[in-house]
Amino acid sequence: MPATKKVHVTTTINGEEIDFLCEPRHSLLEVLRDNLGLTGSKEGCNNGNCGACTVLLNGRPVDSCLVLGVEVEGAEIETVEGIACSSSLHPVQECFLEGAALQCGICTPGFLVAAKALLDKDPHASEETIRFNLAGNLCRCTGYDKIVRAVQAAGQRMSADA
Amino acid sequence: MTTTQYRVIGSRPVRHDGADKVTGKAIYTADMKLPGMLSGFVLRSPHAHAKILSIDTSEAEAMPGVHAVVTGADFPNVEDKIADLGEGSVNLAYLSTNCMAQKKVLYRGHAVAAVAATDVHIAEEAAAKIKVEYEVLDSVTWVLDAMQDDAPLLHENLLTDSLGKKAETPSNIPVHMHFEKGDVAAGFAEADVIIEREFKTATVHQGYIEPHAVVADYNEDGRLRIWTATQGSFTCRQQTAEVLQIPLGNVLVTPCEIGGGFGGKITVYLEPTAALLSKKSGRPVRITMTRADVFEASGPTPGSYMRIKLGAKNDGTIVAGEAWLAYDAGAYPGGMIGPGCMCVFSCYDIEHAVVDGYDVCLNKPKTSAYRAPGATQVAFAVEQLVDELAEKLDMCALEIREKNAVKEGARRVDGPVYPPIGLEQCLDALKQSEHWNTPLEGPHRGRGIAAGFWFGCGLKSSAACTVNSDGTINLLEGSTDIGGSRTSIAMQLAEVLGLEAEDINPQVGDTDTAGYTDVTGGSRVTFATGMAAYEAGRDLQQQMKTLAAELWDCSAEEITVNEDGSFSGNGNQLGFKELASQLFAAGEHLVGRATVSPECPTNGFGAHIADVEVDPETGKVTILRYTTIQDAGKAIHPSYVEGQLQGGTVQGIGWALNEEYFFNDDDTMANADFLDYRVPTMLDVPMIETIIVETGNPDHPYGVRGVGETPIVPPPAALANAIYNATNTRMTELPMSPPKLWKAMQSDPSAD
Amino acid sequence: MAPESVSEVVSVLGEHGDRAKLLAGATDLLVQLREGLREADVVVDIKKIDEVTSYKYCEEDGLSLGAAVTCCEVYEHPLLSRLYGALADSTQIIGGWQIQSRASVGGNLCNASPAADAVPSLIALNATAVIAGPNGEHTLAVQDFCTGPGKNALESGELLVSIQVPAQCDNCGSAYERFIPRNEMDIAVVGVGSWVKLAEDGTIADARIALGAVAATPLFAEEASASLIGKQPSEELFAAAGELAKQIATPLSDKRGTKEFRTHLVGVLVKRTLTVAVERAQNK
Amino acid sequence: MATVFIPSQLRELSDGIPSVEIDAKNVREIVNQLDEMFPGFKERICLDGDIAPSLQVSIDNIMTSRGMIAKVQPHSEVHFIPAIGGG
Repeated sequence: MPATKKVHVTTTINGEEIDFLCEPRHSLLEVLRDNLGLTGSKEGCNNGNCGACTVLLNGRPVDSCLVLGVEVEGAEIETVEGIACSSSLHPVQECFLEGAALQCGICTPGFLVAAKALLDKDPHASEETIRFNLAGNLCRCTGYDKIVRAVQAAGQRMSADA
Repeated sequence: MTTTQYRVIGSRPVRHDGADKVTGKAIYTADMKLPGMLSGFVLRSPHAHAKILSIDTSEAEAMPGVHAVVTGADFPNVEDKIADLGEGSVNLAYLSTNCMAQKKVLYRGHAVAAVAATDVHIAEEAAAKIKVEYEVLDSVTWVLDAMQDDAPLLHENLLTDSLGKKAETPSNIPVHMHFEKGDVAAGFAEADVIIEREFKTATVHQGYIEPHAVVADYNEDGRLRIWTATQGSFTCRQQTAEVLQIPLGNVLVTPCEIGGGFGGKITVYLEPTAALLSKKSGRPVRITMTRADVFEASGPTPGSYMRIKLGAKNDGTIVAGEAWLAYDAGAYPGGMIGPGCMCVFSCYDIEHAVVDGYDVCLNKPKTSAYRAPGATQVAFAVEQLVDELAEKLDMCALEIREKNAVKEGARRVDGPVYPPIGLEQCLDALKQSEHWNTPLEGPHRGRGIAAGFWFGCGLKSSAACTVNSDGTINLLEGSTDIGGSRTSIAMQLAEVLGLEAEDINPQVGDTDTAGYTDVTGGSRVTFATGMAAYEAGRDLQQQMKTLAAELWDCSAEEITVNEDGSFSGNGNQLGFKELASQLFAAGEHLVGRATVSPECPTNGFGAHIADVEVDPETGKVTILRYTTIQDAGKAIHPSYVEGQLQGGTVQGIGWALNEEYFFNDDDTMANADFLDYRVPTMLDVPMIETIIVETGNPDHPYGVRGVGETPIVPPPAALANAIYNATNTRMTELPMSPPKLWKAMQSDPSAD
Repeated sequence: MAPESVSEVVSVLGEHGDRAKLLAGATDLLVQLREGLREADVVVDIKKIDEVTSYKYCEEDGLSLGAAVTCCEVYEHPLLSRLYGALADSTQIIGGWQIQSRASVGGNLCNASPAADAVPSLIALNATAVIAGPNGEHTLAVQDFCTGPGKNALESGELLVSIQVPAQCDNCGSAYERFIPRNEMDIAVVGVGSWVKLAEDGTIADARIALGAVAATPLFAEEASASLIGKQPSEELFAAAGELAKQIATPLSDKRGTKEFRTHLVGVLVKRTLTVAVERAQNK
Repeated sequence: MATVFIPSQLRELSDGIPSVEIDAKNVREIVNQLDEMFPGFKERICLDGDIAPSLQVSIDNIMTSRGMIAKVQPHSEVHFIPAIGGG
């Protein structure tokens, strides 16, 4: 896409109202990482096949590399940086750490965002449900075993805390 | 078997870098931002093989926002010099022209020019304006074709080397290897059953989720600073300095957090280019590869052709083996044929064996290591032949392996004799496992087993630990941490000092601050850098003994370091922290340090069990259950050992079932994305059960063996054996993807 | 730009012609723009237009599905997924969850990939495309909408507004299945959508079978569909329909499968989808 | 005496002999003696006066990177094998 004039966008990211200017061709992922310094969302493929850039857009998980920055006017966005509540980690983060569900950590932010979205909807998600819903997130280090277990453990912790 | 009780080793603390990695704070290379930083974009060859007739960069250079353009002409001329990279060596002329093509492009994706601009989109647009005139040449991507006399030659002056003897006419075969043990003809004459088969495996990629990335800042004073995703900062420094022909000391490499490597992030691809763009523009430059670049222009691991023959006596003894192996080197010499040859018969004690191996150049990206490089291909072949022998001899697949498994004293085909090793113990654990003892029932289902081996190397590592005034420790080491190694190293230091893992604050240093440390690869980090941390702890204890002697008014010899890390002498006893605090208060501050270079392979053996169900109508394989058994020597952090076993296994499963480089008719890659290069998703695999065998390695203070690589070796073979048991169809080609398995089932009259 | 009415879009399209591309979920378009497969000067976000982003269902007219309604919205809707089983099957497997949050059924259709997962289902369900353009609105059967790989019947200045899917009676059932090498995140090697309507005696009163990824466009398998009418459902009957369907398949060999394998899969999937469609019709 | 195995590709120099006993305290002495016994041996395995980087010396389970200066014990077993790394 050719460069054109920058567009002013107002949006809410992790509960905070944010303004930014971006070119129409810039993806939300580029805006988050380059304009806003939110580098927790990672670029693994830039075409929606790996899930490392997963963020929540109006509550739904999306690949932020396949969203244009200009599309999020008025939207609510949640990124990995917004998962922890002030000083304490979210159960899904705790369970990833306790369960050794990450190795290199590059896919972890995407998994955490998608897993949290799933558990918010269904804290008792079965192994099959977890595997189906998180199949859009690739991990090359762990073989997924410990990720599935960590998501299950986090679901239990969330329902116990609730 | 180690029986020592440890406090920290064997426990499962939360990793030290964990919080950063679950909150998005951890800084990977692509997250780096320096003031004034430009973005780079690399223009790559659209052809698999072509002469570069001319490059015109003028239009790109004139574009607003463009600050620098480089081509091969900007790279210094490096001779055919061999640089030793610690693990393996490299010809600098090849390394340099792989970073940036000079006269020819040898594969689609080969870099031909690069642009630095204020924005990556501008850099990309500018790159599109660079005019490169090519003369397209015939190309070749299948290893046997590339070996033909009339094959298109990649390197005009390449002469086959047969251990120091050069061939007279050029070819695409840089190396021929040959190993021989016993008398193979006599061995086969002795055999009652002989099986010979051909096997093929496709080119596969490590598939790390983080694309290669680098930030380079070439200062006006000639000092080059690099932040990068590398498995070895010192190796990266050396390669970069050599390619650019500048002194090592002028280069500082800071390893950022790294998003996977598996052997693919040892060779430099972008660093010299980014450095030259930075030098030309006077600004820091960041380059990240696209996913397509990663597939097309980094280093996948070899595809192969193998012809292997095994002979056994009626009692099941395998008496003779013969292997003829040809592995892709990719565009430049130096593939994985050496370890392929050395691993082909590594699990079995075969009296008479011969191996011939060929490294073969062809128009694919230069291959590089991938987890146990070269071993998975041969295991796919040999482990199936062992099953076939068992079937012919009416033996169980486990029984024939138990009978022939290598043990201490067995001689490898390349000569050396094994020290104490753990294959028998792994097979025993397999035999005792719940999985093996649970019958598999149902139609179209089958179970397969396979063994695997990887050497595991030692190499050089350094560690330094600074004691804080409260007795906690800052540990500085040089192993880039890809999978939690900071913690497994820190745990070994904590163990020796009588501290908790949390008392150690481990940090991966850069090349200016850390002592020389070889790559994070070869299954060596927990073993060798862990050993360095252990020795640094011992060094600290020695210093503390000397100082405590003054404090306690006795001689250092009178002071004992107890098993819990406390010090006692002359009626005094203090824990490590207490003594350290007192010493600090007394004006002493302590730094323990150690460098080690263990030279013994750690010999990692494993055995896997796979249960599959095959859809007879489509050839699709579903893995019902999978167990990975491996000798870890001693598991420092069991969760991360399990993680290595599970991760390696799933990569092996991907290699087995779906992963392959698919080439168009013009020899360009047709599937350079994660959509059609099919790594396993979460939905494609079951839980991976693990059994950690701990035989103890006499060459390590805690008995550690390297574990990272072996788990990728058995899966293709275990799955092939399982598929055979489910369908009666022998799969001799990887991947065993649905179209291939379906076709094989059609053409195999004995199939169900 | 993000216009707020269909007529506004039509005028933008009139102004920029082929250099304007419409964006709904962006999951195909952005990839194609990046890879240089499509080019655009203007990208028009149509998600601010009510007509395009909403859907309604009534028992008489069936489903009117705005072109930008996402996959998630379809399969998460209990009534829609019960009534339009094939469409629910399709929308649940287009990409992963992240893609389904954005990708729309209309986008899947307009992208006109021969392997599009939603299109065989729409053809099987006998859906119609509602198209707006400079000369007003008109309709076109979905089976005639795709004209070649990446090409559709939209004329310059036209856009797809919605898709009309006929009402489903209690004795109707439909299913979509594709074959892929993995279990998710793949493009169909072959995809088949089947729809059946059962008579009171359990015989098949009407049927529609559609095939994906075996020709330049998704295909309606007319002869195979007709062969089922008036017959009692059985494995043999379905297998025979599969054989007929194979006759119209003209697949290519590529990275996703060979011609031979794809042709074979048509038979397998016709049989499997008919089995599920009939089960669904029986159990409604 | 150390037992030194002749790589199979160099047995053309040793008349097929697979191994020899050599009295030596390091690899340099072994290589020099082998070169005397089998002229041309050194040229085949050395580069710029040291063991070629594509090779390493295995001495009793040690794969040494010390090349010519690596120590050899009286009953050591010595092999010249390809250098390997890992992933």
